[in-house]
Amino acid sequence: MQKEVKRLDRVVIRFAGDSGDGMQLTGDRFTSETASFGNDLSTLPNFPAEIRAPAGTLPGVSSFQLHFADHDIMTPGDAPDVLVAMNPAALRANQADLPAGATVIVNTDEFSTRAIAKAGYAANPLEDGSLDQYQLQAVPLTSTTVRALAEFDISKKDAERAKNMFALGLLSWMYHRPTDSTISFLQEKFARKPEIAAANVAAFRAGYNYGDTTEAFAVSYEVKPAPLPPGTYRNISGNPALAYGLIAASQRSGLPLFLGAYPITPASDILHELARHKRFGVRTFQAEDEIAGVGAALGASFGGALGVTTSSGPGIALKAETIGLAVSLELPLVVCDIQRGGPSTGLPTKTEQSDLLQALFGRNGEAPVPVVAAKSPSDCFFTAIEAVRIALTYRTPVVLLSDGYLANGSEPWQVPSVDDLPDLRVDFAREPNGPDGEFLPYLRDPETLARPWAVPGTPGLEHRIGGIEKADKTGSISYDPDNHDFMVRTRQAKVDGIARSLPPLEVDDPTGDAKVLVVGWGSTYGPIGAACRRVRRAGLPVAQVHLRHLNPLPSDLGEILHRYDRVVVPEMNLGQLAMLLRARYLVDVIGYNQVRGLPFRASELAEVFKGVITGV
Amino acid sequence: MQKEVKRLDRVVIRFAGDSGDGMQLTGDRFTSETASFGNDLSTLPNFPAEIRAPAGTLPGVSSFQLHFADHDIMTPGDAPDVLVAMNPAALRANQADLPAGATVIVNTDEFSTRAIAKAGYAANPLEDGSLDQYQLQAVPLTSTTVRALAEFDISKKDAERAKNMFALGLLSWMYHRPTDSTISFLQEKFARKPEIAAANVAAFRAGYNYGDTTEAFAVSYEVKPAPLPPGTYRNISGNPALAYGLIAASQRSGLPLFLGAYPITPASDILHELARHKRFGVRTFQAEDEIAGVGAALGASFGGALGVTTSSGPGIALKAETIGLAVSLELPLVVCDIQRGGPSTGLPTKTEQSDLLQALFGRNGEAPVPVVAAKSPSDCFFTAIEAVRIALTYRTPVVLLSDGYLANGSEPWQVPSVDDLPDLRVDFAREPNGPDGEFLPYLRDPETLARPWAVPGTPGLEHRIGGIEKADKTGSISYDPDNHDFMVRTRQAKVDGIARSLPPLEVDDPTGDAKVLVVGWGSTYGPIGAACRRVRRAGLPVAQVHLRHLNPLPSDLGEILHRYDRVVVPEMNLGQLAMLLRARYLVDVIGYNQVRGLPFRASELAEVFKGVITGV
Amino acid sequence: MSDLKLTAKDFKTDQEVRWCPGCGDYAILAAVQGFMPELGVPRENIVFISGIGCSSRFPYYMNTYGMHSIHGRAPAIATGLATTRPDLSVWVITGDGDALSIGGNHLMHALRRNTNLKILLFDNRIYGLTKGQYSPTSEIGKITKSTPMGSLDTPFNPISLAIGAEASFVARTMDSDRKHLQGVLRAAAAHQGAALVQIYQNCNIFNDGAFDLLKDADTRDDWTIRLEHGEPIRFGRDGAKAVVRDGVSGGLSIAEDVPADDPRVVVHDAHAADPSYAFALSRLSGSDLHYTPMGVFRSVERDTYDGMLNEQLGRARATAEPDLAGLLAGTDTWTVYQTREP
Amino acid sequence: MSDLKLTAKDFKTDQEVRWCPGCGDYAILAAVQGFMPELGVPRENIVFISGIGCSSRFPYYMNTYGMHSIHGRAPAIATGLATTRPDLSVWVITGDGDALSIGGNHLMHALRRNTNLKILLFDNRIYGLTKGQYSPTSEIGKITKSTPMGSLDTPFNPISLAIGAEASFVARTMDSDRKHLQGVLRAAAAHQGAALVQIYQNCNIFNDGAFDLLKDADTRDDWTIRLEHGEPIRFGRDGAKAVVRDGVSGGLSIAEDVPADDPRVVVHDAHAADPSYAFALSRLSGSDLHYTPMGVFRSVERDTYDGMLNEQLGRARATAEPDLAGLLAGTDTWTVYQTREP
Ligand SMILES: Cc1ncc(C[n+]2csc(CCOP(=O)(O)OP(=O)(O)O)c2C)c(N)n1
Ligand SMILES: Cc1ncc(C[n+]2csc(CCOP(=O)(O)OP(=O)(O)O)c2C)c(N)n1
Ligand code: SF4
Ligand code: SF4
Ligand SMILES: [Mg+2]
Ligand SMILES: [Mg+2]
Repeated sequence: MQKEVKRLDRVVIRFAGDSGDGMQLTGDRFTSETASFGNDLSTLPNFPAEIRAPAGTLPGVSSFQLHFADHDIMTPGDAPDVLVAMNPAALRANQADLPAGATVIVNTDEFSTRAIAKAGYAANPLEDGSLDQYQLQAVPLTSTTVRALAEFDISKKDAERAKNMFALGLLSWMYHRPTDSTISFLQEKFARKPEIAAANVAAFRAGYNYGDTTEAFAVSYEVKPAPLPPGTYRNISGNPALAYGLIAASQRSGLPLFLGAYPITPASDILHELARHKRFGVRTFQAEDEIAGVGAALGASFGGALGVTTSSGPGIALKAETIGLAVSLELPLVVCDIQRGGPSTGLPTKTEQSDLLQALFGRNGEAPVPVVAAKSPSDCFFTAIEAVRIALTYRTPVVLLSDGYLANGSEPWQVPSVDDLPDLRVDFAREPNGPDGEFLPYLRDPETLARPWAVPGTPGLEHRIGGIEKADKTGSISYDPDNHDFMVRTRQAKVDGIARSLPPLEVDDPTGDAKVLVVGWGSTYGPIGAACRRVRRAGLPVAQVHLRHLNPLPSDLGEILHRYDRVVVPEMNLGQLAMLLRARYLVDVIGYNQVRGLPFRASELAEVFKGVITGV
Repeated sequence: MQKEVKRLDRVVIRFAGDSGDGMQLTGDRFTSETASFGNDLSTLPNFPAEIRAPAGTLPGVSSFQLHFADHDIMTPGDAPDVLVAMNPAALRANQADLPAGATVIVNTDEFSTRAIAKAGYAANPLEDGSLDQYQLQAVPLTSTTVRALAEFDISKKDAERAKNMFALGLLSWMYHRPTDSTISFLQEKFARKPEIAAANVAAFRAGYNYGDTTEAFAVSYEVKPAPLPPGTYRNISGNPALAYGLIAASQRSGLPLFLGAYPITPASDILHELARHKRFGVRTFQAEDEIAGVGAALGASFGGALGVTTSSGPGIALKAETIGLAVSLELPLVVCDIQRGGPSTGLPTKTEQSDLLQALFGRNGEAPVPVVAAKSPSDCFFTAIEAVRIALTYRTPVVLLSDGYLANGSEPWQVPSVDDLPDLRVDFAREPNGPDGEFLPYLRDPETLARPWAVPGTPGLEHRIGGIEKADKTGSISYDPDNHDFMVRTRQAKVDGIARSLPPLEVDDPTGDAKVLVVGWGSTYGPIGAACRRVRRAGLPVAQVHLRHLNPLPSDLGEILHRYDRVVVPEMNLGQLAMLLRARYLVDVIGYNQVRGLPFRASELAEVFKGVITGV
Repeated sequence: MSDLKLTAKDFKTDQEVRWCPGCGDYAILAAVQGFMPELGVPRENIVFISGIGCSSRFPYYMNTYGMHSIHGRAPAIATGLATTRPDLSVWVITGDGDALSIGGNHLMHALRRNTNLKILLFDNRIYGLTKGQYSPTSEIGKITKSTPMGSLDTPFNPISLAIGAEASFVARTMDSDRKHLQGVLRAAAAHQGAALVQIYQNCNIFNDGAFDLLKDADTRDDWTIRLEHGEPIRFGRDGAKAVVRDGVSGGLSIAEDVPADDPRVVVHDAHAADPSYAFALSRLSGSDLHYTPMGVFRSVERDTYDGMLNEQLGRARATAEPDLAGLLAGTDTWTVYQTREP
Repeated sequence: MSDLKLTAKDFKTDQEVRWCPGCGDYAILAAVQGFMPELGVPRENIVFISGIGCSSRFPYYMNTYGMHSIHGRAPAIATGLATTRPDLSVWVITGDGDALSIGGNHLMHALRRNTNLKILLFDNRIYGLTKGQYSPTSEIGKITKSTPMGSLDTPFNPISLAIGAEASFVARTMDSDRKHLQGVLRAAAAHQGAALVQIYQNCNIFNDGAFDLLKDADTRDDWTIRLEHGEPIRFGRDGAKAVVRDGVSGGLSIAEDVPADDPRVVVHDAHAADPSYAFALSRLSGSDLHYTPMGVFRSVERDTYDGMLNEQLGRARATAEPDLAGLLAGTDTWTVYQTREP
């Protein structure tokens, strides 16, 4: 029978199931099918801190949300149009986010009375009418999958495991996704177990055909490719993008990359990714703790390498003292903080922006450190390169802020050409620079105030540096009061001076008559941008500026802030950037804050902005 | 012959010599003679980070400055009226601070050509007229001392060592100091070596008589006691005062005091002092590092003790993660940061105020911590008690900020009566508090938002707490977005609410018509106060307010700031409080900053204030 | 010994256990809950303190006082508690990463100080909670997410390390061997001072089967050396293998087909004052588990840190009553009588 | 071996040395400066990295590259340097507090990893720079500023600790014995991998005479056991004392008046694969220094961390040239040709 095909401009799908159901994998596959099809997309993985919280429980639910469209989009979507729920818990945990009319595909095999109770339902939601407002698609995913794999000689467990591929197949049919990439992916993944590979491919195909043949699925949907600027694209999430940025910076600077890191969610994947690229001369060192990780990176920098350390909030706190040493030694060092929910262990797998002030002030003494932040998954690549540029040019530790949402979320990325990447080559000191032919390790470049980088192995430049206050120029230990005052101010001036190397800010104020400016930083870029679009579509003018540099702040920011009647600063914290802006520019900025471990919803922000605009 | 006696209202004396010359001891003795005589006084010890930097070198010079008067004074004095220089290096290192007309007493025995050259003098300063503007008293201190001790059967080395007591005797004569306390002190100190004791006493007496009999010393000076309010007084410096404050708080709360600490300058003496008072049930634990120190203190608090940790900037940085845990556990904990010059190892023996922002923001996530600061050596006592009050009442870690100047500087202190000290008793949880007879460890006191403190050993209240985000009331692990937002805001509200328990600020504005307000915190209290007096003496009105509470800021501060045309904030950092005030109150405060490792000079501040006032 | 009539059930909490199905931690939890009643200590006087890691979730599942602290710091936190509260039974739960990587220093110092702590080290030779990086006990050459070409560091032997750190009690046991595990817990609990118990634990997600050699019925007996104080160290299916001392080198080694009366067979002495013997025992097994001694390697009595500290407090108090007023006044006071002079 | 014609003077800096007059650090500095020319390494390829402490000021006085870092972290910092720069000779200078208290974990891990570092631990059994608190090597009961009633913690035996941490090279020497010190430095420098050298150092201000028993002419020979690989371990004024092995316990002990041909006398084997022997040697002396072995306890060859890592880099490179463009594109790309549709 010929089925109806509807055309849509955008769809939000959420896959939800047990931690053990492979929802993240399913989402990843659907994402790359969607990417290669040419839609614009944005994803939001969301999983518990436990590895496999017990099956069927609410805490065990893992989900993956994907937003794809025929036009460019900025967020993973506020609410799912389609929810795939592999069990009662998955349904219950996500139901609240469902708008009326949404499609709900449930795996009926898992709706046993026990499972329903375990999820905390009083009655069976499939029968008590509590889902009436949705389009319910009840599919016995498990049993159908097992039946489909009858002739394969694999365990029942393995057959059942393949149900996520069945679901993937079904949705691939519903949305006309290309299937080849998934099939070859499965063959590769299970290369060592051909039978399993074949079974998963079969399950995937079975799901596809199930949609094609079952009455219940009367309609399929088409979402045309998005008209992105021409070029070669790939899908990428923040952590690999950051890792690639570091490798690229290493290649463009000609310095070997050394990563000193201790595993921590959500930063570990950067270590994992870099460990796979030794061919690029990348050395990864899994240290005994975060202090050793940053210490080793600093030692590598002393030796002329590009020293990098990666962690998340709690680990960054531990690195504080060593970052202070780097400030005093004035050596290049890149410290990546993939922020997560705090305080303390907090919410390890959730996102947050609450380490900004720690990055700026989390050290003893006056220890200024430049801070940059990435605004989207792919932007992690360019932000890493910018962090390296600053570290190498100014001989300073730099903090790069990303977060759990950027780390795991993904988006299409127009692959840059290597030649367009900045030239980051540095000049090591080779000759004595002192008036009497001696070497002065703290004689500064008049423009950047950077000190010479003289690496061991350079004859005639033997010198000693340390964390005790140093005399100007010579770097010898000095307790002189005026010298200390001078050195403290000079280190500050060096960091402040970085602002001179920054491009003018891009203020997005299409109509030019906006009275309200929204200022953001980091991963709120997507939701803020999407919200501004909504506001403008509603006929209200609003301006947006997004900061990549948090320290120093761009020179033109003050003037821009004063141009507007109201400044709104949405942050996933209690108002950290807002505080900095108020202190620096004495502007009465309005903070809009949420600390929910999740990205902002564009719709919600739009309402907030409208409120402020109409309030002016 | 009858010698002339001049009356003075105030004198500033500086003892300077090698690290090995016992200048700190000499200064301490002169101080307690002066204290017991009843003058008001203020002292400033100043020594290198090395234990005994090589004799005769500039880096090796150690000095002790004492300011005493017949009226109440607030600082150790800007410039010495009298310098005692035990060798050429001591003279050279301190000469710059000497006003014309000052008296300079030098130990001529140490002015060998070698010593003079070692100090970096081209020619002998005693002969080349470079000291003409001073009243030079050339005394062969060493040889005279040795001769005076001829009949003692002690080594030449020991005899020479006594020269500092000779000098002390001489100055005791010059300023009519009572001598008994020093004599009994020496007898005690060398109790095990009676010969040495006798020799030192003899040297001390010899110095005294030397002044009395030598032509060269024609005049002696009298500085009458200061009319302090009636009461019992003692001299005290900041570290012991802080230690006593903690012991007093332990006694008044009935909780055993546990100190977990790792030695670090200038905080170590608190550990040393507390270790001597086990009789008060004080447990001191010298940990393997700062992290273990604060961890053990937190563990002790969990068990119902008063957990305290003490350190300085670099150590506080290491404690950051654990302080964050304490924020999440909501247990009482007192963290004392005796600030020193930074960043990194910085200037270990010098003073600075540059850890304020670290105290406020040096942790991952939104981790608010109350911060209090002491304003004078004796105020460390009361600040410690206030820190404990906040920690116990609100079940929160509290950071207490002192600094190297307060730690080692001293002043007379009217000993408080124990009964006047606040009652700090706490109620441990004894009963389940839940609706169904269960115990809810995060069910809060509606007034303070403090959670119950249920200590192990209490039947029926067994519970688990941890650093992962907790569900409201139950404290069970929760990844719920709204709960997290609620808990983050609640922890913040708890700390903000402390402001309600604070007394109104005391604004010192005698004439009531000041247009300029000076706001300070910590050890700048003395210099700022002295400077304000000078300004007022010069006929210019100025107001002063000094903050003990840096977080939360007192509720009435904003209104006070807005009352004045200009607000000046002098800090021994690059403007940390200034930033907080600007951000919070949008007041364009003027920061006056010095980072020299030394307290402000009152005269200098006075000029700054005058400039602002006349500029209004 | 207990007249509290507590049962394992009394030590279960309402929290649902969030380990992966099949995780060795479940068996350890059950064994510990089963053992607790024997302690004869009321629940309110028992405290479990852990760091971070899958294993460190343990305290949430014990119906006692508990703290799930931060990564690697549990021994330090527990030291502060045990020192101020000698009346409590304080247990530390930690993992191979928590205890030996980030927390190595605290562990070492806790052992040398001999504070009264029972430290249970869940050794699965992997970082579980962070999804499978190699740990300080992972065998060299291990392929993990962070070591795609194989790990390079020689692993620690936690028993050797502890003995080198002056530990007074060191033992090893197995998650799945409940009887043996509880026997070791019994010995640890009876020990006055710091006790380190290494528990081999299977992480069936990231390092499955790591200890199968010592679990599978057909290899177990040949590779496991069970240590019983005072007993000759014989093992193997038919007890034909034994630990013998090489007369020349003095080192310990394994001998096959050892006659019943062979004098070379070592008689296990857990109380030997010289730790060299226990150290030598610990070297019988490498990370390949070939010949793995199980049981109490070393158990010697030594004054505890908390005991000695509290004794010092008592002595200080005995010399004189605390006098706060006297402390504040000190010895060098003066009195001001008159107020402002004319 | 050196054809660089360097002398001790070449390794002196213009910085005036700021240790207390009489400090043992002076002797060590002189000995190291005297030894350096032997290394045969140009000054620019030598790096000294220290933590914080009196001892840690050392790098300022060596005319090489140097870093005076932060407390306890030198081994970690040096690991990063040595791993990226195998061409350098990297030396770590540390103290008993720096290395064993705050820095204990980094030291242990550096030793097990066997990165090519030479670690000189200046052990004065006290915290010098902070003016005299007890340290992890201070004898129990020590009265210091922080322990007025005596310290309570059992001290570490750094040699035992290092061996328990899988160290491949462990030695002990004395500040004042220049010849012996330089001999040990020679052995450490020749060793491929991490070398820990404990140097007894006198702090004449806060712990004066701590090692006099091993220095004074009239006690020295009776209490010092000099270890020479391959030599029977005999000592004492007349060489009548010896280290013997107890046939029964297998432990090592001291025997007096040992006949020349006594078979029980142990022949020192620094290269023994089993560390049990070196560990047993380390237990001959307690903190009372009674019978203190001096020299190289253990020296065994093992792959170094830096060597293996750089070998992995080489292998990775051998399989294929680095291709940045290829890395960025990855395997899953698509191309957009047309621009905006109508
Ligand atoms: C300061 C800090 N660093 C890193 C982490 C991340 N982290 C959590 S658990 C863990 C290691 C877990 O391994 P293990 O101790 O062996 O416990 P297991 O999960 O295997 O039981 C790490 C690295 C953290 N939570 N905190
Ligand atoms: C993070 C930190 N904690 C504490 C200190 C203070 N501190 C400096 S050196 C030192 C110990 C010195 O003892 P040791 O390592 O034995 O060196 P020594 O002075 O005896 O040579 C301490 C505690 C510091 N500088 N930094
Ligand atoms: S990851 Fe491993 S250790 Fe952690 S719960 Fe799962 S099975 Fe257990
Ligand atoms: S304090 Fe001791 S270790 Fe430090 S320099 Fe002086 S003598 Fe040497
Ligand atoms: Mg583990
Ligand atoms: Mg020392």
